Amino acid sequence: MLESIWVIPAVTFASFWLILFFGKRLPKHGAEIGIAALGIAFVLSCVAVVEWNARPADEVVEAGHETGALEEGHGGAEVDDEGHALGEVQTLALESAVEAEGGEGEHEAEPIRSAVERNLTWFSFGGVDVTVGTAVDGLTVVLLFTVALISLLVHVFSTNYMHGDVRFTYFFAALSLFTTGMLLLVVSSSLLQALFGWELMALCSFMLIGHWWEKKPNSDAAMKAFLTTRTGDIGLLVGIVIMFFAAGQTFDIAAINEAALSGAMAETALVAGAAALFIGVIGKSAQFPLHTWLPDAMAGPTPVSALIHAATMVVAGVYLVARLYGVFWEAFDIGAGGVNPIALIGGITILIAAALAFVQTDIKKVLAYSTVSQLGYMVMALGVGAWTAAIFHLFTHAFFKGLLFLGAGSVSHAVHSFEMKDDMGGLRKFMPVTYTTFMIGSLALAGLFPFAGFWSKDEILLGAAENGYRLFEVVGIVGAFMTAAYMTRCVYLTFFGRYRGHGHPHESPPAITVPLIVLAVFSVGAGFLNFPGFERFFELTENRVFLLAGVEHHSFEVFPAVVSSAVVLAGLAFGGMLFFARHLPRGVTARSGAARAGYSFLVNKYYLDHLYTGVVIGSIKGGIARAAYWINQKVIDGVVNGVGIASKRTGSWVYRHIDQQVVDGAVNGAGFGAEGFGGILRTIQTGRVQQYGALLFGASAVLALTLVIFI
Amino acid sequence: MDGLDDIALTAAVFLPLVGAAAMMLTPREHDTGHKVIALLTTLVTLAVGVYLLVGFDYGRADVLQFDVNTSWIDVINSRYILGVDGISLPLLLLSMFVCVLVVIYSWNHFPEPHNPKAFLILILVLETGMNGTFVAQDLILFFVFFEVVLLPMYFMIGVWGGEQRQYAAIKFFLFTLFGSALMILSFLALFFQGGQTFAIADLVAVASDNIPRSSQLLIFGGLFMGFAIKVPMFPFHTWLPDAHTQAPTQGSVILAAILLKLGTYGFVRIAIPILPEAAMAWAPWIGGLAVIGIIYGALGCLAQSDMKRLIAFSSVAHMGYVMLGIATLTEFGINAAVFGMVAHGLITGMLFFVAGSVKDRFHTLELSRLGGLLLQSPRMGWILGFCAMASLGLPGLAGFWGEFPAILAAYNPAEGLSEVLFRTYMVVAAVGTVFAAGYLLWMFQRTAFGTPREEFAQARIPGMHWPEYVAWTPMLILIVVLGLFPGLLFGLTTDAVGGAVAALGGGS
Amino acid sequence: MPAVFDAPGIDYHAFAPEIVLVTTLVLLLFVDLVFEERGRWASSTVAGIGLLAAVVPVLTLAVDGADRSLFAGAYAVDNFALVLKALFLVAGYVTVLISTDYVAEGDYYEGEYYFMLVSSLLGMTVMASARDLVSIFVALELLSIPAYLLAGWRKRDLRGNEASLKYYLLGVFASAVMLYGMSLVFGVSGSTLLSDVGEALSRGAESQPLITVGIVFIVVGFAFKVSAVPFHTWAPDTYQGAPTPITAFLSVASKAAGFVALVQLVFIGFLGREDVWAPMFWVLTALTMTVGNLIALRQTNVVRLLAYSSVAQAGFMLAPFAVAADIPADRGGVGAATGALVTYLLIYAGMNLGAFAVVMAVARRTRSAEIDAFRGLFGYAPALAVLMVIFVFALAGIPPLAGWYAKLVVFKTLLDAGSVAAVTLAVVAAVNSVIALFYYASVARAMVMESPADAGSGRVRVPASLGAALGICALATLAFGAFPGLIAELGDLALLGVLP
Amino acid sequence: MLVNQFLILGAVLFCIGVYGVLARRNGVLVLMSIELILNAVNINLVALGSLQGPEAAVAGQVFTLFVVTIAAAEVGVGLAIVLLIYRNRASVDLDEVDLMKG
Repeated sequence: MLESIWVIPAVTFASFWLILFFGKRLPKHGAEIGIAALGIAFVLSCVAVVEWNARPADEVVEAGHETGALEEGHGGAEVDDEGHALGEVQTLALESAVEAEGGEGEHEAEPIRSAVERNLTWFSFGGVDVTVGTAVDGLTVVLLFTVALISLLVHVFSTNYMHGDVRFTYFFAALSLFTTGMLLLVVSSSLLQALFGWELMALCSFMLIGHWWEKKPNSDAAMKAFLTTRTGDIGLLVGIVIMFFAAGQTFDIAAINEAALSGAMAETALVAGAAALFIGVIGKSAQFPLHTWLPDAMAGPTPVSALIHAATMVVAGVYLVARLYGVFWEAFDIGAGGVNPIALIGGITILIAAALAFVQTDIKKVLAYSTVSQLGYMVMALGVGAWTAAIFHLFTHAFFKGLLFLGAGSVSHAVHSFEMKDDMGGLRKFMPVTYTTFMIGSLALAGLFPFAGFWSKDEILLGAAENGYRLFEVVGIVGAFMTAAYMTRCVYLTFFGRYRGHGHPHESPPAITVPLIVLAVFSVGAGFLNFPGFERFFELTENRVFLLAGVEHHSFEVFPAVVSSAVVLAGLAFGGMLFFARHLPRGVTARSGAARAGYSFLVNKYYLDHLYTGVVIGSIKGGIARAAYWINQKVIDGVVNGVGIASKRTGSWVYRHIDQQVVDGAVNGAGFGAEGFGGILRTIQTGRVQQYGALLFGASAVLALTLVIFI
Repeated sequence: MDGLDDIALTAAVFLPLVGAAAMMLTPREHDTGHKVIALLTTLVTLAVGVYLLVGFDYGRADVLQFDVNTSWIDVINSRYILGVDGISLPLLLLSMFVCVLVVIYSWNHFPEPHNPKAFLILILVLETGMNGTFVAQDLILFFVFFEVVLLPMYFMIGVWGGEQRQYAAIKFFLFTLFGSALMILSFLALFFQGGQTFAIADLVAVASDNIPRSSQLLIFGGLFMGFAIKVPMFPFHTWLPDAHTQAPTQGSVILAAILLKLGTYGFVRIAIPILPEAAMAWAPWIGGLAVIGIIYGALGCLAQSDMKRLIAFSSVAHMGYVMLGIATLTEFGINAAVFGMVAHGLITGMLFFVAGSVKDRFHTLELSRLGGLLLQSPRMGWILGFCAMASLGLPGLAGFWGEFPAILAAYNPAEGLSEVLFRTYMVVAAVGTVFAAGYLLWMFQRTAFGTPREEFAQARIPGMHWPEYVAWTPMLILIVVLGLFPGLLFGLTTDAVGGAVAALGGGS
Repeated sequence: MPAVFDAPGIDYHAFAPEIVLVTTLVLLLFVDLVFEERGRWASSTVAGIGLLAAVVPVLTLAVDGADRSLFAGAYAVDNFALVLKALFLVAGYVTVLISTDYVAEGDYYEGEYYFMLVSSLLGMTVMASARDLVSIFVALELLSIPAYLLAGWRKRDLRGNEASLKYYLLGVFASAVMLYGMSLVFGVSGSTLLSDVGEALSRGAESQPLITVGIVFIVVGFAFKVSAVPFHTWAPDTYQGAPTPITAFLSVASKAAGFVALVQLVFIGFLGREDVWAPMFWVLTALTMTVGNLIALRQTNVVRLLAYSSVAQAGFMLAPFAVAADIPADRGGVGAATGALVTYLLIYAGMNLGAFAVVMAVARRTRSAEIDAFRGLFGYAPALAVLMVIFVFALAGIPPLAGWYAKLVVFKTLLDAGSVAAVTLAVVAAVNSVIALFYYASVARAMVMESPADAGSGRVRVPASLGAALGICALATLAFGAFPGLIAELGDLALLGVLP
Repeated sequence: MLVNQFLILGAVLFCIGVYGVLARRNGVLVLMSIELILNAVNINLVALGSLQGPEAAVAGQVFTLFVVTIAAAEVGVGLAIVLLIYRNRASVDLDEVDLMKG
């Protein structure tokens, strides 16, 4: 399976065409094809995971930069089969080698599984063979699993959610293609090929966000998404080009990582390339300041949002950084600690996005900003060298964010709106399943023990702390606090209080609830994959690159975990206080434990309450967040849109004044000039024969004279 | 099959004329008769092209094949030399291919004043000119074919065009003629300084050694004018939007798909191999104009209110990428350029086809009046979207391979060219891709998305007719196929380009 | 000392073409005399046959190939002479063809018409062989005087009179000036034989002013004939006023005769003195092309437009003279220039006659030569329109129509010389060829892209002879365009024979 | 020495003739002025011819004869044309003959 991993994207791609051509004629209008395809893809990915898990560690990598000694060890490992035994042998051999070099004592060689590569020449051009192929390692299989699962559930969900839509069939085709894009990106062994998946997703996001294109706002949102990410792609293109040459004319990702780590790349090229690539990441993963397209992307159908946010599109950026970690590690010297662009961007994103999530009234917008903020976590994690943590968070986040979006979908399915303030409230009575699952998702997102989010977030904070990024640890903690708070608000507005909408909301049918339940299970369980002592996830994803780079993996520690949990609880309490406590007279306390906690907290420390409400709330809820939002909409978004408008204006100006008048004018002018001159010359032709004669003789006389004089 | 090989190219070039002659003898009334003759002629010509494709020895793509070499004008030692190599073959086929489709499309799309006879005859004459240009291996012969296309296109625009047709037609004519006047001067200068021969191969061999650098620069300047106007490069582009906008659909398609390529082909086939030194000296300027063209064309697009004019300006931008690739003087760059030519031919050709059909249905191309095409003619709408995506260089479609490799090549141009400068060009070009996305999607949104304007809300818009299906499907398929398997084309060009670049003393 | 008179031996074969022409003249007189009115049809036929008959000896002489020289070199029959004679005769024949119906339908004297035409042609054929100041002068007058009369053939038409008068006065004035120049040159060299003149002039450093003035005046005399700016002023008016066939005749044959004379005078007589004529021709060339083209831009009458276009074309034909001296001998020297000129003349004859033929055909219906009269021609007479398109774009020099090759050889000559002056001239010529396109295209535009001025447009009836003329011209234009080799050979052959 | 005087005479005649051609309005007088130019030519031919020795002298005189003869023919034609003009517009004023211009 690992060798022929290409089958997985192939399946979904096939389903795209099948749906496109035959979908309409089928009883379920093509949905069945999509689901079947994704089902197959999911099963295959599971197989892949299992196989990878079963794969013996056949390669020995000595952590740290000196790769000289390990090369022959590595070479030896290839021929031999029985990985573990060999691993130890190598270890011994290497320790001696290490001692010989001295100094690098603290790293020890580790046996790991080598990636399964399969390449064939795509085309050769300018004397370079461009290969196309697949490379499978832990990272790949994890993502395959996640993407396939989420996408499958989204498909199932959509069968009901999109039922009766004008372009139902077409919607499923697009979903399949979207998934294909992500899968292709994940399995690619070469950057060029990855670019295909990358842009394929851009295309599909355009199609899906603009799914209801009859309304201009939707198509605007679609264009905004496409253009913003495309802007990032400037960086990506340039970055790929630079990498191509810096790594000796190859697009192969492994080769590029090697080149970067072995110091074969020129420093400038490396930094420039990495920076350029990271711009691409900023665009795709909606990092500050190119994040503004993501909330607008909510114009698309909810399942699409779920897919985009949970499993595809936005995580592509994070994946790219993880994939090319060698490059970024070297370029930004991540090992050194302190501050670096990636961590910085990530950090900023966490905070601004979280702040923005406070003031949204559209439930999807809240989730959208929370996604941005969570992506911030992942990017920051990569920035602080917590590679495993980043991937782990990507993994867990996929489940609970998918869950939350589908939950939101389920809610809107019931109330036909996304407005929490106007059309929701008190829904937990009407839709228990949705309510429960949504709660689980929220808590997971907030990172409360023992939900999945807790483990991954904790690992990130830990990594930041251990690798000398204290600042970002703090950022992370603050972020955690805010997350907890705004999620509480969201949950409250949706499910508590009295129902403010119209009609009678009802629980959604199984097609919708089942996916919710599945995801809920994962949101609870996924975290235990890195349970202290039993770190399957780490072992699974451990790969050559970050070992070479000497990335540290830090396993669970109690104290930070307690701290962060405390912060989260504080956040929840704070949120509860804001939203539940206010309804004290109507006796919320009776209904909600969380509220009771918050309430008692309030009663006991009333003056604090005054302080909070007056200052903290006022500032956060009222001031800072709104300010942030204002800045976001007016300044950053304004810039993004402004660029569009500006360039359009420039266009028309240049066209009207330069092109039509100067450039073209010159040409036409010459024409008229010639004619005018002709007109003047015509006056020679007076029609008087003797003037002709005079001209004749005069001319000859002049000619004769000049020549006589000058010769 | 030696005999056949010898006449193959001659047939490829002159069969259309035979068809045209046949049509001249057919009385004007027999519309279908004319259509059939034209179609058969183009098909037979294409068959010859296929024969060439099959018989072509891909191992030796860098040498001329099917070559013919007989005396023509002994007095000036200009000979009738034809031949195809990896660079000309794809373009030759493109030209044959597009002509067939154009004839098919014409089946029920004759612009006013109808007169299929004259219209189709012009197309056939055009085909002769275009095919000839791509296979001519003698400067004078090249020049003749290069010019043969002018008259038919002049009349096609001037007779079957839009309101401004006469202005557009004469503008096109004068611009190109100006360029070719200087071009022929350069050809003659090459003749005298390059050893009294017009044969391109011989000139490639001797010219660069015999000709002093100073006059090389001048001669290249002349060639540059000739080709750059045809491409067209900024600032010689102003004939293009008028010509495209005013020309009938078929005219625009041929213009975009093939005529523009004559210029770029001229650079690759003649200017650079014969005068490598001068090319080196000129390359920075060419590259500069190319990237200016990319941005400038994009800005021009954003300013347009007319769909067709927008597409026309997009050609300026896209040819900018082609020229940038050429300007790098590297194998990467020139391969990219050739691919770019073909890709742009297919994609922009398609865009013009669609624009034409839209005009047929709505009798306007004003973006402000269009909208909701997806509702009224979904298939056409999606095809338009597809072409827009292809045109903005979406990976997996042909356009990408004209764009990305050009950017790639600009990162390290041939030795002797300033890396800093070209890397700047690279970034600008990369920015251009966003602009491209911008105007194309904007155009697509305006025309296809939303709901129809009230003036057309009730109008019954006919779906696509069979000629449209027949004419478009092959192009669409080719766009995808080339996008997924660029090797098909790169495999042809890469050796030939290698040969051409070798003249530069090794590029990349 | 008394010179002993010994009768020169006459080579009748060499004279055959002229003899045939003279016979034709006599026949014409006879025909006109014998069957007055009934002979209307006859005279044109006689003239036509006579001209074709005169081609035969030209061919035999060509086959024979030897250069012949009579009267101590005053009269030479070499390839140059033969090619040109052939050109004159064929051009004359085409003129007869296009005249036939035109003259027959107007109530003009026919016998005299053809008589004049043929005698003018006789003058031209003589001119082709004249290598002596006197014979050149005689030939010039012989071809001019009938032309003056032909120009005013439409006696009652004021424009006709005016055309004739202007042509006559200026022509005579110009030839008077030329004669004065000849007298000076003769004075310096003491011989009328061009070859002697050549030696004498290249020797005679003293009396430089006389030589200069002499050369200038002589060149002016013929610059007038070829309507080079600023001696072109008569051409438009005369062309417009004269009967269209005569206009065609003047613009092709008579112009060619002028160039023939120039070739002989400049390349034999003044060979040593390029310091005088090279700059002069440079100026004339540049002026002629540019002014001709620019004024042509503003014309609304097709005949007048063609008149100016022929002025501009003359500029191209003058170009070889401007640079002939710079062409290295190993590349043919002045021979190359001659070749280019002859090639141009041959091609130009075909396309220009054709253009005028179409004008006549159209005028038969519209009774006008204004451009507006041509509007929508493609609508009701597609064949004529296509032919006109072919001719005008051939004149513009668009491949694959013959004109391109004519332009090419001129460019080639210019770059062959390679001097700065030459290259500059080449660029000027290039720009001019673009300007020229504009007005040529305007004719095509009117015919093809615009709708007829008057709605009811019946077909145009093209009489047989006119059709034949059109056919010949079109064939030549297309064939020479596709296979310029044919014409190029001739042009290349047409070198001045070695002189005793 | 002697020759120069003939030359000058010729030149003078030539100039007078040219003046006449350009200045006189009457067609007939213009024709006569042209005759003057031709006579200037004749004088030159004869004088310069004799200067260059007997051969040239003969040649010059022969040339002169040709000029004289042809001049006669020219004038004949010229008068015919002027007459024609007179018939049609009852005037021989050349300035009135300007239907065609530009």
